[in-house]
Parts: sequence; C-alpha cells; structure tokens
Amino acid sequence: MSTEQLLTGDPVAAVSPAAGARQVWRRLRAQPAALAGGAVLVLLILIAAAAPLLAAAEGQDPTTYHDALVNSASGGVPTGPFGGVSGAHWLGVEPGTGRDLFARLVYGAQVSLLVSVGATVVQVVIGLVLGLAAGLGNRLLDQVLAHTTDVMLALPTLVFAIALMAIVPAGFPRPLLLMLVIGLLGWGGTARVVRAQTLSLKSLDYVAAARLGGSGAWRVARRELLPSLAAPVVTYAALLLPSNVVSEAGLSFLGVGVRPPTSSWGQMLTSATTWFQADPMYVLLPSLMIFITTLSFALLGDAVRTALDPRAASRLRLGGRRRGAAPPPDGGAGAPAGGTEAAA
Amino acid sequence: MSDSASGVGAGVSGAGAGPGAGAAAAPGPLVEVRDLVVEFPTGEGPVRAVDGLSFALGAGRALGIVGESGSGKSTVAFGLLGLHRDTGARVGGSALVAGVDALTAEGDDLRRLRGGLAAMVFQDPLSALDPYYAVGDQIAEVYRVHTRAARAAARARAVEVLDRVGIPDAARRSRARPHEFSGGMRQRAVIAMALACRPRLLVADEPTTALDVTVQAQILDLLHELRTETGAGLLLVTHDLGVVAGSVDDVLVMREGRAVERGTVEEVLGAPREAYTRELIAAVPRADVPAARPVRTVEAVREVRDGAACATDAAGGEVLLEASGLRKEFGRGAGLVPAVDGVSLTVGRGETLGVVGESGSGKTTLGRMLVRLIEPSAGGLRYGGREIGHLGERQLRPVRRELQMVFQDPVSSLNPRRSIGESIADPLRAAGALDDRSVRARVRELLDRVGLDPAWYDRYPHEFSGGQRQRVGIARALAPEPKLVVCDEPVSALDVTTQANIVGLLGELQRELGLSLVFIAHDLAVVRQVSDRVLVMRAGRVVEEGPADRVYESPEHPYTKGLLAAVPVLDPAESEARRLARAGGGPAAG
Amino acid sequence: GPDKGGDAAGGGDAPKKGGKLLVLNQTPMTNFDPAREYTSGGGNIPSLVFRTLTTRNRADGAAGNKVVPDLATNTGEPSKDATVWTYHLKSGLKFEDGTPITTADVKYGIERSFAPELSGGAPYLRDWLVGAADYQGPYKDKKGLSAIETPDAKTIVFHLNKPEGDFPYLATQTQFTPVPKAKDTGTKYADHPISSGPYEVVKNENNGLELTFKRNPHWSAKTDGQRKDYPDTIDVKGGLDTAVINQRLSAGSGPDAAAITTDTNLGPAELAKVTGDKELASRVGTGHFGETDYLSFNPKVKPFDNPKVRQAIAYAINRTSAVNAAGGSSLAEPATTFLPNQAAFGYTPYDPFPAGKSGNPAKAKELLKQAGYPHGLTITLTHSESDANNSGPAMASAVQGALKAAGITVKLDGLEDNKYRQTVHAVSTEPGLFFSTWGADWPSGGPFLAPIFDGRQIVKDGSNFNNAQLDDASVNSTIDRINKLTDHAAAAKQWGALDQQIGAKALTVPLLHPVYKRLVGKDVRNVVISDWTGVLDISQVAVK
Amino acid sequence: MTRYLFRRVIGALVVLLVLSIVIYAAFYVAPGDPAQLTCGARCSPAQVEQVRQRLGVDAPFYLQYARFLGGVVAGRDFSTGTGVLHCHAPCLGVSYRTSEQVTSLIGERLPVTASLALGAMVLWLLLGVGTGLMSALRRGRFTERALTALTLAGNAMPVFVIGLLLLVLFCSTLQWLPFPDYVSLTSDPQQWFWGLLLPWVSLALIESAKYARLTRSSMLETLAEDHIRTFRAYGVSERHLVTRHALRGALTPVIALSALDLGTMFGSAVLTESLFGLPGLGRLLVDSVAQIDLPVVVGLVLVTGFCVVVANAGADLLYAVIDRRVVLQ
Ligand SMILES: Nc1ncnc2c1ncn2[C@@H]1O[C@H](COP(=O)(O)OP(=O)(O)OP(=O)(O)O)[C@@H](O)[C@H]1O
Ligand SMILES: Nc1ncnc2c1ncn2[C@@H]1O[C@H](COP(=O)(O)OP(=O)(O)OP(=O)(O)O)[C@@H](O)[C@H]1O
Ligand SMILES: [Mg+2]
Ligand SMILES: [Mg+2]
Repeated sequence: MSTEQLLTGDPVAAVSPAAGARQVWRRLRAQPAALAGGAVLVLLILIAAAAPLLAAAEGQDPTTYHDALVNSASGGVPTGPFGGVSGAHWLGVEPGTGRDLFARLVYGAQVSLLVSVGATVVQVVIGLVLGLAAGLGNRLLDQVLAHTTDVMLALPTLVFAIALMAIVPAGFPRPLLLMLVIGLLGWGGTARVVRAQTLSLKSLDYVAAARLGGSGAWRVARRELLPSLAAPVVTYAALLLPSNVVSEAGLSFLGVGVRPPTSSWGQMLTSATTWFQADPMYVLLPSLMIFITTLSFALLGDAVRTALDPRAASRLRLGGRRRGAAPPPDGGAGAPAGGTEAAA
Repeated sequence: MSDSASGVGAGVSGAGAGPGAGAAAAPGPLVEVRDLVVEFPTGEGPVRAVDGLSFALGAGRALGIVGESGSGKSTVAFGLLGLHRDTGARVGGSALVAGVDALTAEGDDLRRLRGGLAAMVFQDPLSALDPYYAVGDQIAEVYRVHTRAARAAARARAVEVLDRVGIPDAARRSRARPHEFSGGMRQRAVIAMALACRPRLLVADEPTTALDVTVQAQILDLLHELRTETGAGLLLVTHDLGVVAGSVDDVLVMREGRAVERGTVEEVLGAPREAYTRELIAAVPRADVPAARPVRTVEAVREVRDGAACATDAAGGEVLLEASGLRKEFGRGAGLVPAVDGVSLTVGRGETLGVVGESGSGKTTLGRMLVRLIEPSAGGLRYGGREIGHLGERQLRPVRRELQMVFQDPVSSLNPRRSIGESIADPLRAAGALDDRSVRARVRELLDRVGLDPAWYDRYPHEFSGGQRQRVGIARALAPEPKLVVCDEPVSALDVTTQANIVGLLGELQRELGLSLVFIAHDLAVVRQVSDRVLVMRAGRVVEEGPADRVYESPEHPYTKGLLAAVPVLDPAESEARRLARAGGGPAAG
Repeated sequence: GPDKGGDAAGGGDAPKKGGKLLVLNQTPMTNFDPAREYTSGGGNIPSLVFRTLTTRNRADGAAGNKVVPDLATNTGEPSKDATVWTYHLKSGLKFEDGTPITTADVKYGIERSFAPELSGGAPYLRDWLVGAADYQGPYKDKKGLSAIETPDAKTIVFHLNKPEGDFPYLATQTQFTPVPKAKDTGTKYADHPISSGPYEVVKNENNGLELTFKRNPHWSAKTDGQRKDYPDTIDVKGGLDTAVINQRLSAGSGPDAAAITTDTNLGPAELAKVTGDKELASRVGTGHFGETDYLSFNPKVKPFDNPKVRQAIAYAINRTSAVNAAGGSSLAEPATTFLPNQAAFGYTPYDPFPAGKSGNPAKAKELLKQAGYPHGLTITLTHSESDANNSGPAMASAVQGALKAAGITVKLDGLEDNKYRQTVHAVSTEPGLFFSTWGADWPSGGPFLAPIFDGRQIVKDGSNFNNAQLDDASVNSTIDRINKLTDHAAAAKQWGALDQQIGAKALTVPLLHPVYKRLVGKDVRNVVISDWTGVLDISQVAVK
Repeated sequence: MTRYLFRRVIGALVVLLVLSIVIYAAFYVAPGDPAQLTCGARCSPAQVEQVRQRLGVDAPFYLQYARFLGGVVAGRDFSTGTGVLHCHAPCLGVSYRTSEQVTSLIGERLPVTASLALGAMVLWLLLGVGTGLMSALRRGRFTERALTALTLAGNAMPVFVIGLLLLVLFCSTLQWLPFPDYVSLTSDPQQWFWGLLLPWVSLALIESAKYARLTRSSMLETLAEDHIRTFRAYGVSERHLVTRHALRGALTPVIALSALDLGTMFGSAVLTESLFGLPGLGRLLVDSVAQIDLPVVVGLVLVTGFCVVVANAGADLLYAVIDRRVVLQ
C-alpha cells in the first residue's frame, strides 16, 4: 500500500506514461530488496498510524510522568536493567521523567515520518524543478537560478527560521511548519545535483531528437531527462530523509520544533545525547529507528533506481512474465490494452 | 551442420582443446563455434537471437557473416568475446577462440581472450568510446592492458594506429574527445583500437557502415594487409555484400539466428544455392546504374548550373529550404575548426537532395544546422520563406515538427530508459492532437512500415539490433508528418533488402505527402537511387552539385571521380584487382 | 544546610605553589572588562585580576557569604543613615605595571561603567548614587560623577540618594576595580585590562574564548588577605561542550588532571557513576548559589487575576517532576519559598500552599471549583526553547504533566530564547504564566526581593522584572525600611518575614533552588566553595 | 575564459549584495532588540537608548544599510570611547557586543573552520567515494556491506551522537587520542592534525553516506553504458573499469555535492564546532544570531556566500574539465 503511494507520489515514476510506470512497478516488485525495504516501511507507517493502539496495548501513554521509576539522585537514570525495561514498560522509560519509551517511540514515528517524508518531497520537487530549469534554460535563467540557490545556501538556517517565525502566525500547525522550513531550506543539494546531471545529459542526441519532435524544454525534462536523473535523485532523497529527521530536532532550539510533550525521534535523539553513557538504551532506540528508516529507504531507492533502468532490469532478469516459462498467448496484447486504460 | 564447419577452416586438425587449456599452442582452428544458442529475456518472453549455430574459422582466414538486420550477427560476434555474461542473456553451446571457451572462461583466460587473442570493433562507434577521455588515451589504455608498455610508448602506438586508419593529423586529433570526431572518424578510432593490440582474431561488427567509400576501401585494405602480415583471423560481420566480396575468404549467411548458407565467397556470391541468398544479392543497389524511379515533376529534374540558378528557382515558390553561406565553427582561438564552410543549397518541395562526401567533411554538421539543432556561426537559412537561422528555441517551436532528422548514431539518439514505442510516440503526444489509443495505433503502423514488429512497442533500445535501432530512428522522424527530413546515414546499418524497403518507404511518403529529403550517406549507390540532386562535400565545402545522374555519369570534380572509383563491387575477383591497383599508389600501411 | 562536599576534594596535602591550572568552561569570558561584568556573572575568574574595595570571604559554605575588605581597609564606614559611605585604601597597592593604585583609579573605574560603550553591569550604582541616573560616563561627560569624592589618594566617599545598608556588598562588584585612566583604551580595554590582583592577562584570544593568566609580580599577598597565587599560570578555555568538559574532567588525562570548571555541572553519566565510584565522588564539589527558579503569574491576564486559580496551580505543582526536569535531586532542591534556602538571605521556611512531594491535585480541583471552574480549565504556559535556565521544554512538560492531574490543561507556547526573554520582560507583551529565574546579586534579601516585588521597580517601557506588577504600598515601605539597616543579620530576618508575606499572595510558584555539583581534576587541591558563588573559588585552587 | 570569470565575479557580487539585504531585512522583521541585549538585562530605558544611538540602530533600516555599504566601499570610523577606531575598506562594521572589527573576528576564526571543512571533506570523499567504488565493484561482499551499513548508520545519526561516541571511546576510555583542541596549522602541524582528527572523522562518517550512495548509483549507471562494454571487451579489468571509466561519469553529482557541502560548511558546522570546542565561524554565527549582533552575522553570511559562490564556480569549472561536452556559461 505504502510502497505504491511512494511510487505514484514519486515524481520519477509519474513521468513515464502509464505503460512505462506499470513496467517500472512490475520490475520493482520483482526485487527482493524492494520488497524488504517496502515491507519495513509499511511496518513503520503502520506503527505510526497505530501508535495509540500500540501504546494502549502496552497500557501506557507517552506523556505520563513516572517519577518513581527514575533515580532522582543520580540525575534521573531509570531504575532497573536496560533503562527500566519491565512488563509494564516494554522498552523502559525515559530518563529524567519516567515517561514510557515504547509509547514515545511509536508516537514519535508520526511526527518524524510525516515531517521527514514531507520535507524530502518538498526538497526533491523544488530541487528537481529548479535544477532542471537551470540546466535546460538559457544562460540568464541558469545564472538567476544559480544565484538564487547560492543565496539560499548561504543564508543560515538560523536567520531564516527566526525571520520565518516572525512572519508565520503562532497558530500555524507545527508539523507543517517544520516540513516547510526543512523543505524550503534543504533543496540546494538536489538542485545542484540535478543541474549538474542535466548539463551532462542535455548534449545527448536523444534530447535533440525530442526537441525536434516539438517537445518544449519542460516536456524534454519530464520525458527524457527525469528517468535518467532518477538514479541520483532517488538515491539522494533516500539519504535526505534521515538528515531531515535530525533537522527536525535541531529546529526546536529555534522555536519551530514540535511542541512538548509531543515526541519525535529527532527530539528523543537530541535529548538522549547526554545520556548515552548513563542510559545507552535511550540513545539506541531512536537511533535504531532512524537507521531502520534510512536503510529501508536506501533499499527502496536502489530498487527504484534499478527498476527505472531497463538495462539493469534485464541484467537481473526482472520484469519477465514468468521466468523460464513460455509467455502466455495473450501476453502481448495485455500490456498495451492495460496501458491505454490507465492513461485514459 | 558440423560438416561444413570443418570445411571452411584452413588449418583444421581435429577438435579444439578444452577450456582452460593453454591457448598459445592451441592445435584446433582459431575459432570453433558449436551449437551456439543465445536467448534474451524480454517483457514479452525470451527472444532466441542465435539458434544452434556452428562454424569454424582457421588462423589467418577471413569469414564474413552476412544476413538481414536482426538475424543475430552481432549476437554471435558478442559471444566470441564472452560479452553476454552479466547481461541477463542465456547462452548455450560453446565458442572456442584459440582454445579458450569464450562462454565459460574466467579470470586471466578471459582477460587474455579479450583484446589479446580477439579484438572487437563495435557496431555503434559513438557509444563505443568513453566520452570523457581523449581518443588517443583510450587506445593507449587498452594497448597497455595487453602489452604493459610504458605510457609514452602506448600513446605513440595510439597515434600510429590512428594514422593508419586514416585519421588526418593523428597526433593532434588523438587528443580530441569522441564528440569532437565525426561519425566516420569515430568508427576509424574504434578500428584503430582493435588494431593496436595486434590480436589473433579480429571481430569486426559492421566496421565500415559509417565510412565513405574511399575510407571504406582504405580500411578494408588495411584489414586485408593485416591479415596477410600477421596471420590474424578476421570475422567480418556486415550487411554489405560488396564489402564481403572484397575482404573475406568464406561467407556465412544468417537468417533468424540460423545459418542459411555457407561456403567460399566465390561460391556464395557467384552461385548462391539458397533462394534467400539470391534475393539478397539481387537487392544490392548499384551506383553505376540510374535509379528506376517514377518520373518526378518538372521542377525536380531541373538543371542546376550554379548558385544563381538556385536563387531563381527559389523565386518560383517551390523552394522549401534555402541555405546561403552556412558556416559552423567548433572550438576557439587556435583550435578553431570550420566544420562547414560556406555552404549554399536549396531543397525543393518533394525533392530529395543527396549529400555525399568523405568522412568528416561536415555532412552531419550541415544536416544539424538545416534542422536548426545547432545555430550556424554565419549564413542564412530560410524555411518556407522565413529566416530561421538564428531564431531562439521559442520562436522555432512552430516549425520544429516540420523539420526532422534521422540521426547518424542510432544508439545515442534513443533514450535508453524509454521504450521505443514511447520514443516514437513522443512527437505525437507532444502535439496533443491524438488520444492515447490513436497514438499507439499510429506508432504501431509506423513500426510496421519500417519493418519492425508492432508488438515491440514496449521494448527498450538495448533489446534491438543495430539495424533495428536505425529503423526506430526513421519511424520517429516520420511520426510528426514532417515536411522535410534530414536523413543522416539512415540505412547504413541495414541489409540490402531492408534498405530497399526503407528507400521504398521514403519514396512513397515523398509521393504521398510531398516530403522533402536531405539524404546524407556514404553509400554512393543508395544516394544515386534516391536522390534527384546530389551535393558532394569535402572539408566543409561543396565541391560539386548537380542532378544525380549527371554527377554519377560525368563527374566534374576529381574528388567525385575518386569517390565513384572506390565503390566496392560484388565480384570478388574484380575487388581483388582493384585492391592491387590501389596498393600501388595507396597510403603505405606502416 | 550547605554541603561540605567541596572539602573532600584534595583535602589531603597542603597546597603548593607552581604548576598550571586549566579551566574548562562552556561560556567564554567575553568582554573581560571590569566595567562590563555583571555582579554574579563574572564573579570568579575576574577576581584573579580585578581587586575591588570589598570582596567576598573566601571560605567554604555559609562563611563565604560574608563581605570582607579587599583594597579597602574595612568594609566601609557608613554615615548614620547609611547614605554616605567612606573607604580608605590599604597601602602598598600596585597595578601590574608597578604604578600605585589610588582612589582616583577606583572612581574612574566606576565612572567608565556608565559609558554606553561599556554597558552590561548591574543597575545599582545608577540607582543609588546621587545624580547618576543621567550620567553617560567619562568619555562623553568629562566632569565626572560628583557623588564620588576622592579627597585624597587613599580616601573615597560615596554619596547615595537613599539609605543602603548593603553598600559593602555592592562594593564587591567589578565596577569598583581601579582602572588607570592613562591606560584606558575604551572598548579595547577588555583585551588587556590592567591587573590589580595576583594574576595578569597575558593572552586573550577570540575575545575571551581563551585566556591565559600568569602571576602579577606587583601583587603582594601582604595586601590581600583573600586571594592565593598557587599555580604559575592559569589557562581558561571557553566554548566547550558540557559533556566534553565532564568527560575531560573525569578522565583527567594529561593537562586535564589539573583542570576545573566554573560553570558546568555533572552530567547524568557522572552522576550515575558517583555513588559507586569513590575516587570520582571525592572529586565532586557541591555548591549552593542563591537562586530560585519559579513560575511567574501575570495577574493582569485572565484567569490568573483570580487568586484561587493561582493557588490551585500552586497546589497542583509536582516538585519531584520539576526537580527531575532540572537534573534530579543532586542538582536541585524543591523550593517553597521565594528566598533561597540560606541564612544570609533571611531564609524562613514556609509553604503557603502545601503540595507535598508530588502535588495535591484534590486541593487544586477544589480551589478551581471555588474559582468557578468546576470542569477544569485550559491555560497557556509560555516557555523558552532553551532548557538552560530550567525554563525550557523539559520543565514545561513537567508542569504540564502535573497540572493535568488537577484537571488543568496546559497548552505550551515555546519561544526562541531571545524572543522569550523579550516577551516576558516587557509589560506590554507579558504572558499570563511563564518561567522565571532569579539569582542573587549578593547574598542578601534586598537584591532578591526588591527587583521582583518593589512597585517602584516596574519598568513600563523597558526590561521589567516585577512580573506580577505588584505595587503594594506596605511592601514598598517595608523594603525601604530594611534597606536602611546596616546590620546584615537583622536585615535578613526582616527580609524573611517579607518573603513570607508576599508568598501568601501566590504571585509566583517557587519550583526549585539549583545545586552546583562540579568535578575537579585529580591533581586539584584546596577546593573552596562559598555559598556566595556556589562555585569553587579559583583564587584558592592549587595544583599538585 | 576572462569573460566567463568576469561574469562569475559580477554574479558573486550580486549574490553578496542580495544576501546582505536579505539579512538586514530578516533582522528588521525578527524580534529582539540588539541595544537591549548589548546593554544587559537590567539597563534602564534611557541607557538602552544611549546604546541604541551608539550602535546606530536608532536609524531607519535603509540608512543603516546605506552606512554598511558605505563602510564596505570607503571604510568607517568607530568610537572606542577613548579614541577612534578606523575600519579600513572593505569594512564590515564592528560587533555590537564586543566592538571588535568584524573582519578581524572572522579572520581569527576562518582558519579553524577552513581546517575543519577541508580536512573533513578530504576524509569523507575518500570514505564516501571509496565505499561507493567498493560497493560497485564488490557487490554483496562482506566488507562492502559493512562499509555501506557504517556510512548509512553515520547518516542516520547527528554529529553530537557520533562525535560524543568517538570522544568517549578514543579520548576517555581508550585514551588513544587527546581531546580535540584547535591548534593552528602554522604553529604546530602535528597537533593541528591530532586535534582535528576526531571532528574530521565524525563529519566524514556523517557525510560520506551521501557520497557513497551517489557514487555507487551513478557508477552502476555508467557501468551499464556501451563504452564500458568496449573496454570490457578489451580485457580491461573490472577494477580499472570502475575506477577509471565509471568513476569519471559518476563524478559529476559528487562534485556538485562537494561544492555545496564545502561552501555551506563555512556557516553550518555549528554542531561539530560546539561539540569539539572549535572556535569556528559556525559557533560565532550562532552566538551572534543569539546576541542579535547584526554586523557579525552579515559578515559571516557574506563569507559563507562567498565560499558558496567560489565552490560553485569551481564545480562548474570541474564539470567542464571532466566532461568536455559541457560548455561553460
Ligand atoms: N538485449 C537484447 N534483448 C532482447 N532482444 C535482443 C537483445 N539484443 C538483441 N536482441 C534481438 O536479437 C536479434 C538479433 O540481434 P543482433 O544484434 O544479433 O542482430 P544483427 O544481425 O546484428 O542485426 P543488425 O544488422 O541490424 O545489426 C534481434 O531481433 C534483436 O531484436
Ligand atoms: N562538437 C564538435 N566539436 C569539435 N569538432 C567537431 C564537433 N563536431 C564535429 N566536429 C568536427 O567537424 C568536422 C565535421 O564533422 P561532421 O560530423 O559534420 O562530419 P561528417 O561529414 O558527418 O562525417 P562522417 O561521415 O564521418 O559522419 C569533423 O572534423 C569533426 O571532427
Ligand atoms: Mg548488429
Ligand atoms: Mg556524420
């Protein structure tokens, strides 16, 4: 379910007409790495969605203080082994407050996934559009965009966020604000990578051919360049994600983070720093979640990349009907007909 | 089938040594292929490109593999170098090269086989070279892999072989990157790379498709010389029977992955046994015979005496495209090269203008300027009465679809990540006039017309043979129903029957739609067949221009005369005689 | 009472001269100029270089809350109504360049602290000295402050506009440091201030990020009964990370063995280890600085205009959670009084709204019902995004959690730290409920209560600390009355009574008094921690 | 080439100009009063007003900006109280808080950040591109998987976790390395190196994943191209194919990213600098923003902007060197 969302929400997949997307989808499905990554991701999303249920199953909530479960004299280290792991608190409790870590972790998934995925989408979309425009446009456009990017990059997050806070009304939803701040600040890398690749790609004959076919720059970008740009962009985006999780935490210092007592992995990780010797569990949990997310996106990113590259796909023998078996008699007609339907 | 296999080889003495046996003293024939099967998986199930092929080739002998486009020739050639591994292809049978089984060899054996024992000349020269490195460096690199020569020595060798394949000013040109070379020059560079390593077997896949006849002759001579000098074997894959006639001892005719006929070149070309072979030979176009075309309109056969006459014609309103003093320079300062140097021409509505000329004479550059893919450095270009030479991309939009081009390099002109159907459909979709169903129907129709299976709509470029890709390129150029198509070597990789079909198709369209063509080709025979008028180019300038028959029958410029004399002939004996004649005064092979 | 933990550290052998002391700090010694230090802020390291008329007693615990003479022969001779204070300099006092120190230098030092170029000090001189309110410092206003007289090179007389029994305490602040006019370089003086103390600045990089001190040859222990000069050199490094400072101190490898910190508490890792690790425990110094962290109400904002609501919140508060949010019981003690829990301030234990260890939600609910909120209430708590002063998200969530039990829903409004301070300290934008911190300018009730509750200290168009905007005639007059007292012990008693009187109004909810627990390196000896600063006295430290 | 350079210089000036305007504007809308902060928490309104005048923040926004530009072009004079401090053109002003010249403040700290950024970049390029190469070459082997996992884990963690982990491990527990401390390269190269080693490693661990993954993906891309087949058919070893032919093609995005990271590093290595106590530009920036020390912030942002522009221009030059088909605009 989520993988499909990811795919269709992915600008890369959306560019090829339906038949192409279907083939890419088929090749994606054929890869164990994609399945593994997708499954983990689905699981994470389920966890986030079912956070209240999961916490209820444990019998805890993420905000209740358990002062008795921490040793106040030693700074608030949870009492008991492994950060206070017990039947009541499956993953132990938060040092200092005694709040249930399992509950905080699953609730944290909501904010972290939403903000990081949302911000990554914003970054990738802006980066792609501006990078392509700079790479394909005339000299003036390229210069203007390059300079705009430079200005954006040189502007410190700090100044930007502070100025933004002065403008944004206080009632503005925090996760959305976070998503926007991170997204609007972090597209420079994608834009640069896309522009660089575009400069290399646009000298190819097939781009010339597309221009002759009456395609405008925009169409050329979408149809001819995007599939080739997908590789670096998807790879890069998969890595933007974890840094966005961490950025979310960093922004709380500027007053644009999620409001306490809402938990997020980034926030947990930030406050865990001082604890990592006294209560390693506390650092380990959010780190592990972020790592798992990173890994699943990296796997998925690789798989998407492979699925988008027909040569790699045939090297790995992906997307054949039934491997080894003879093609079904209606095989030839099936694909185009389906494609027509999907495109209509 | 194994009977004829042993009959072809010269030094046959029993079966080849097994894989892993020392190749240096391999007692068997140089190449021995048995029951080779190659199958590619595709979206529509596996494609069997080679289907139980067996043959052998003795040391120092030359075997030509001919056959229609897509018959599996390149696939066999790839097999000999073990290039199917890791591509997803399933391979069966065996292919021994100097005792090493190319299909199973590993490690050092494989490395020695590749480049050391056998060297390959690839069919698509542009894509075969690394765009990032100087051509000379690339040659030097492969040379060093096999000889451990010093860097400087390897560079010297690179310049030497480049010079040998006829790259002018080789020392300087060796420092250029592939994109600075013309198509023909790239092809020669690829051949030079193969020669550099002094292999025992040269596998040449369409080595001369992009070469004009003089250079082609020169290259074929070179291959011949090499064979006699070093005793290397040659496996020549080509669709051009003329080339085969002069360069090989034996011929293998392929069709749909199987051998149709084999024998010595005299037998196969002189007295073909199979009907298929006879058809092939009959379809070969001839430069010395006027085209049997339907008579054109009056203006198409007008006499052109000079540039002034062209202008007068233009005033008549029939002129579609008119170039005056077109010029294009590459590079800057000292490295400035005028690729096209003041060319004026006109193309009338429904007319075909043939452009011939030696490799690197600026044909492609001229063609690209005519469709405004590149902006001329100087000169004017009028299309339908409107000056388009220096318009920006936006102002060009309305005329874009009316001016199309078939690109010289079919590989780089197709997006590897898009199915060919979508590539062809793109102009139709961009126009937005048709719905998806009609677009697909139209693309299928186009595929069918260029001789491709409409069911291949969803296949990707890498799943096609060289000739098939070229046809995809033609189909794409025709899709938007253009007014003028610049065809840059559109049929160079096609076997004669397919070639005849394509030429026929273009003629039909011309009649139906009044299409104008600029037909760039090195193959003088084809040009004569299709063109109303011919333009002969050399070093960026037009040296001769006139009605096709006039130019072919009474060429005025010595260069044109030379070109016509170099056209290969089908008769092996005649070819041999010509070669000997050329050897007298030709460039000394160093 | 004050913990004597500090004595444990290196109590063994007698301190020796020599060696190199390393100070590892978070905060750099920015603007190392006597005019620009705030009383409590730079109280420690500056004292190596800047001698003042009086100084704090360098002794452990409560004894350290005493004020003692420094440059002056005594702690000051007040006039009868304590409006005129006279000091005489000791003899033999010299600057680092050998020139003698005169009262003119002291006067000049005070005057330049009025220059807008050298702002940053505490407001007392401006408020107390006659005619000082509009004085702009010696750069613009060459005439000088007439409130300070220097009849001779050894005598200096201060004229105050009202009685101030605490003047000897004020005279400990660095603005009372002598500055030779000829050597004054204005804003550049911080790079190399002229020393009157046992050490002089030999290197000041990146504006106080790295300072190096070496012995001042012209200082003499004979004229200075308080400071020692055990180490040969002292290196101060600022800008370090808390965790790193603690790691370095506990590992104590190489030069870190002779290292201390003056501004970094133990982290959880060390706190957790301390109980089991004798060696580590022996190197921990505990200090109590007079400070209270509290919740502030703005009674002008609904529903906090209703005393019942304020009381309900005071009952609901869970001080265990609050202490934990501040680092646990080792680093904070629960507070029910506004005054710090030290005798010098006049500490009188009281608890007007007993909430017990973890709050009394039942009582709170009852009060809410009385106040007209039988079904609970939703309020907004404004907090900083920085946890630095226990006014950040950690404390906010703890308060939120505690009030939830009493049926009070707390919405949190986190502001960037600068914005937070600006918002809460401006009368026009002051929110209804927020965190505040007040630390002692010196160990006395006056500077603790007056700025917060004196109605005449409400600043309408500037930085206001009277957050409750309390302007109560009886409170004001009590403050004036106590200020007249020059007997510190008598004054303290009355301050304590005043505190209790104000506490009953439920204008604040005292949360906690922080405790300082800091590591010293293995080789550090003679650790003295007074209650005045709560920090080990750097002028007493020796290295092995 | 000269025309190209000329255009770049003009472009850079435009960028810097826009940056300074944006910062001035941002500070204009942002809350906080620099005079109040400089004066101290308990200044009287009158004192704050005096400080405001002294700092020149009483003037309207455009006038302040005009004075700033004037200083850049012609230099300015500032009062130290006892005398006058002449700040030569290009003068970026003096700090509100410390009255030091912005140029000298930045000058003192630039070497720290430059050492940090350059060293870390070398390391993360080595680690990142190396891992990328290895994962293209030895797909599925143990070392490849381990390295990939390491870089991914690095990417998933912020510097304050990784850095602290390394610190505790190598400086505290094992005591193999001294605690990081910045010593200038000129005064003691050896100590400079050891002092910066951990910050470099931490940054490299965090950044290298990006490079590793990008290198790998572009490499696989390039490895599928026809020209690679040519060299493969000539017996060029797989290793050589990867390091020479595929790498070249893979370098474009790597360069794009390096330029970006290098450029922005000059203002954004805050966390690393804080953790390791390095007195770099990032720290200065954070402190200055917190103190609303506008002149210093503007100066720092201009420096970052300059670095970004230069790194960018360098990247463009490199693309053109690597891929001759790219034309310099
Ligand atoms: N990777 C591939 N995947 C699927 N089909 C392929 C692939 N490569 C080749 N084919 C198919 O195999 C057949 C033989 O191809 P091959 O390239 O050997 O032809 P060829 O004889 O060299 O033709 P040409 O003269 O046009 O170059 C063709 O029908 C082609 O479409
Ligand atoms: N991008 C370029 N940069 C530099 N030189 C170029 C470039 N493109 C072409 N040239 C040079 O211009 C000349 C003409 O090239 P062009 O490709 O037009 O030749 P051609 O007639 O098409 O040759 P062929 O028959 O071999 O394809 C050649 O010398 C070539 O090296
Ligand atoms: Mg072929
Ligand atoms: Mg050409």
